[in-house]
Amino acid sequence: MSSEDFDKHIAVEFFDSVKRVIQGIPCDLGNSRDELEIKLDRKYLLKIAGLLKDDSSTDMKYLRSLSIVDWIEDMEAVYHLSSVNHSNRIVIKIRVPMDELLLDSVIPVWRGADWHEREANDLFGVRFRGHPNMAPLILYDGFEGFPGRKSYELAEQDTFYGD
Amino acid sequence: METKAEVVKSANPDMAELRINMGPQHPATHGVFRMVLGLDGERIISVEPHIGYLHRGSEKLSEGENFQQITTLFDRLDYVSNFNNEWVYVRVVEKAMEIELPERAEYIRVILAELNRIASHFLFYGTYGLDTGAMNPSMVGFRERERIQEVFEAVSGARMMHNYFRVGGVKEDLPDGFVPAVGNLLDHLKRGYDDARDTLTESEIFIERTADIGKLSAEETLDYGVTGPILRAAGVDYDIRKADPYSIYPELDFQIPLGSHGDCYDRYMVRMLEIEQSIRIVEQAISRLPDGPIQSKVPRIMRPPEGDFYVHGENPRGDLGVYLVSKGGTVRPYRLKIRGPSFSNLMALSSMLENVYLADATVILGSLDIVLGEVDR
Amino acid sequence: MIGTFRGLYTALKHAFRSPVTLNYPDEQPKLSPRFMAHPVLTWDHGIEEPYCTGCLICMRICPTDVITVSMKDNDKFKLEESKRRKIVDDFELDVAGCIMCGLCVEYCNFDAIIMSDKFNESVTDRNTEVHSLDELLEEGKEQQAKGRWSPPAVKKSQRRSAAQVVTKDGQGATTDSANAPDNRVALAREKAAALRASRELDKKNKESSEKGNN
Amino acid sequence: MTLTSFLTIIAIVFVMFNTALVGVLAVIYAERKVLARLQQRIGPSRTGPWGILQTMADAVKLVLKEDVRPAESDKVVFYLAPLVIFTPIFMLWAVLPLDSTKVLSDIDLGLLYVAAILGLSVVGMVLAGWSSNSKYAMLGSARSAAQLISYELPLILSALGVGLLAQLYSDTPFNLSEIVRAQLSIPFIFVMPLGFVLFMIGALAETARIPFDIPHADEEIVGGAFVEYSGIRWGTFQLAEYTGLITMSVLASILFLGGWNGPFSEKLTWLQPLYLMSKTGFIILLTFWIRAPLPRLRIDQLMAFAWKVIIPISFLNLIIISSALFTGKQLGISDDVVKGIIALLSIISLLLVTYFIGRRRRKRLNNYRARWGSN
Repeated sequence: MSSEDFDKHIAVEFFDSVKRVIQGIPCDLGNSRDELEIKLDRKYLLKIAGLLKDDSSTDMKYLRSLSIVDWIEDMEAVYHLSSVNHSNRIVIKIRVPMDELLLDSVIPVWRGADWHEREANDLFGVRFRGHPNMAPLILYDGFEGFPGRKSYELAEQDTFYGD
Repeated sequence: METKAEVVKSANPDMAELRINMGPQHPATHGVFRMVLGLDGERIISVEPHIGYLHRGSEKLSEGENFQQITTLFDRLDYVSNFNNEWVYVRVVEKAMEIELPERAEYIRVILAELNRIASHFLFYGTYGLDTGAMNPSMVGFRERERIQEVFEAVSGARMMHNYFRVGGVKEDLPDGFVPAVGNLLDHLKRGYDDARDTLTESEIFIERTADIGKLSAEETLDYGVTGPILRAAGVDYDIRKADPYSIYPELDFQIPLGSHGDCYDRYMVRMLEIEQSIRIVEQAISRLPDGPIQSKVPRIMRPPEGDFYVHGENPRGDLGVYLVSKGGTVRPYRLKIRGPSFSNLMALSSMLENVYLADATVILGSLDIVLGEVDR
Repeated sequence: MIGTFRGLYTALKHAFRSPVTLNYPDEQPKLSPRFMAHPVLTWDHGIEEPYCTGCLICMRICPTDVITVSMKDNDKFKLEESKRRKIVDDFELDVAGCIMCGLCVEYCNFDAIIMSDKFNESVTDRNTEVHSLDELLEEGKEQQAKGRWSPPAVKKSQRRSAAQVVTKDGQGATTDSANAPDNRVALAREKAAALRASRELDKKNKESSEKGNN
Repeated sequence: MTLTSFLTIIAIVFVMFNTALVGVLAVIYAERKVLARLQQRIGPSRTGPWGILQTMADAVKLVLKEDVRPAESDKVVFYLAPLVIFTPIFMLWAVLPLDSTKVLSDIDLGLLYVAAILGLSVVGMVLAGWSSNSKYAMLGSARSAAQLISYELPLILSALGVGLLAQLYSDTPFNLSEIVRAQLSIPFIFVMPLGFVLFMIGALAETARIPFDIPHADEEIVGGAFVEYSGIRWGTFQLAEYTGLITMSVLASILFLGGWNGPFSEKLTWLQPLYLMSKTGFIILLTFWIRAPLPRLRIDQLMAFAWKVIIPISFLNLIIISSALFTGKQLGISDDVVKGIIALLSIISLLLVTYFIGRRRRKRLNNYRARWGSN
């Protein structure tokens, strides 16, 4: 992505500072609507998180939310970050293969990821390496199955409308 | 470093920690929230929050409903500020389908959302008074909230579950006589705010109970992802209406109250000052309410294009975000993630409750002003 | 101690104001014209038949699926008394499940269903909350008599387009009931038929039990 | 002790118990109505005209309710606890003079009797909490023990102050009737307002009313010592609590507001009980008024407030009175001047204390006012 595509949504200097901060990590930068999108392999997650948070120009101190999207053949973990001082926003998207749903826990970088990861584990079955206390958060103990996944049938909620 | 629990345990190994269950049936947990507190005498050593009692699977439900029906789901998330929830959902669909709103619809949304913020802060004021033991604030808070809900009922037909915002505008136009009604409602609110301020804000016992309690530094607050009045009480100037302005907020002039100590009293004060600011916003919006259509042309069966969209707004409790993933051409969203502010605000609770009195646990939990509908979704 | 005294003084000030609370059963609350309790069906007094033609739109749009409708041919249409080709045969609304969101009223094209203001309906056992067709029509007549609704001069579909403004893409509002895939309609008819069959069954064994014990 | 005098005593106690019951019903009803009024509400209005029979209805409901006892709770102590709380408070009634003639036992050491009996109800609270085998109840009983004990001191010390002052008028200063007669010229509240404030704080804490409400702080430990009680057994706790409130108010009006004195009270003796009742009513209304807007203190703040502020000041109060009396007697100053000096010193110290208590509030509010204008 060249930098002039960003002029209408994301400040160009912000885009340059992000490129400078993460130049070592193989990833592709995209532009989802008005946020800078970074797609990368899960091996570099912790590294890139640490870099983005500590660097003063990007200053991604606030992890807004961690969402898991179930694309049937694989899962996608979407980290929405934003900085409070410059009010810039970054989205990190990571594809996780269905057979090995494992990610590094980002708690060392953002304390606030604790419950997001536990909820993701409850609803989607994505495990996080290094998470201190992976007890079920939202579902009661002994609940089988992962309700968040597409494979989990919504009990007879079929409305008569649409496709 | 050793937590307090280990220190106490190592001091007297055979002593069993007094574990009491605060919740899910408890007058001070603001909903179905359970804390297993390990006590040493009156001091709390260990905290184990349990949530999930109000988990209705809204995100999964929304995958089974089409775009018109999901507004009713969002009313029930943060059931104390319904308009703000509907607003964030409706904005995400408008962003997906690139729909422009008529001017009047924007003004109606700002007026109703800010009135809802006042009502939500008055509810906080009432319950927080009860948490510290005073009975009068609950009546003052609920009396003002009732007056606002009367206006909501006149506009949308329901006091809380309005289902009034639509993608591209609002369901119906305002009833006639709405502007004078809001005018004298604002006078009532000003007098009610004075009553509220005189009862609690300056009372010595209240200050004694809340000052320097549950302190959280700015970095720690941000690290937990805590937003809204709690973050602003810690001195961080982050309000989405100013940081990432949406709708017609840039045209309105209002201030963002900030605290300095980041303790319970500052959180209380920030919310009270926000009531004042919201009254100012509604006054300006009412005076500039334009005429014109209230709904832009939207197909009755909405099929947003492919892609993923994230929109967030300043809910009275913090940064409410909705992440919509749509496969294009389908009537139902492929994935709808709801980022509730109370979910992250509650995470900071266990670190605040270390080595604190049992009575303070109620005060600190009250100062977070959580709503369990938004925590468990 | 000035703060405490100010608190006490405000409490005293409240004592000289008239109470804001309502002595509920004796003083009824003042409801706004748009108040939404559970929906009811409207009655066309001119031709003595319900407005509802059983077109199943409300059944489809209802988020909690509490409405069950079925359609039948309108014999008055054959006698040229009314323009409605189809009329509602059976309408069931489970008030316990209804979340009173008002979507059915908004999406109905024939002004056949309106939101009533009967909020104080409490029942002793669970399954009496299902209102059948005649109950809903009865409540609808009540609402009309109370003046909460009167047949509008302009039909609803024309009213909606007037309120809207054309945006960039200029898509027109198309009522989609026509091109819904036909299995939907078949499904609805089966469900209604099953419902009617089960009710006949109840009636039969109720009569047999009465014959049994008297 | 002839049989007849014994029977009359039984009859009098029976009458007093019934007046206590009716009094409690009236006070509970009055509290709900007054609190409603202070909050722009209507209050009970369903049972009887203006809801008068509401408390009677509650009592009947409580009697009909099932009396549940927790599993491993100590049966005897569990059933005994409410009585242990109620009897000492009711025993105080023996000594309270209704008017110049009618008092059950006109003993000379009335004040000492009051001081002694007051401490017993603490035992009942601890028994109730410990025996009901529930963590909340145990916490509640520990709290109430701590609070009641530490707030008895200011209560008794301020009562002692009254005893000292009554020396000027009679040789048996601890006799409650003598104390009332001593206030014929001027009620002691004007002589020592500090003493009255201390006594009221002690009384509020004794009867566990807001802002000293922690024995059964609803938000924190859900009902405190009697959380496991139900039915009429729980009713007896309420009875004990509200009788305590009435007793404390009567005591306060006797010690400080001049019992049955009032204009024409010597000539028309039937006026005397009315004066006493109106003064008690005024003090009860005062406690309702205090209850509405004030939050409650935390347990450690309460203890700090008692031991660091209230008890030293009650000693100060005693010092003022005794030193003024002693110098007055030495220099032969007339009684009224001595009383004037005491009043003056007492008011000064009262103002000093209130200023000293409000300093944290000023610090916090000033930095808010500085940043956000007058708020």
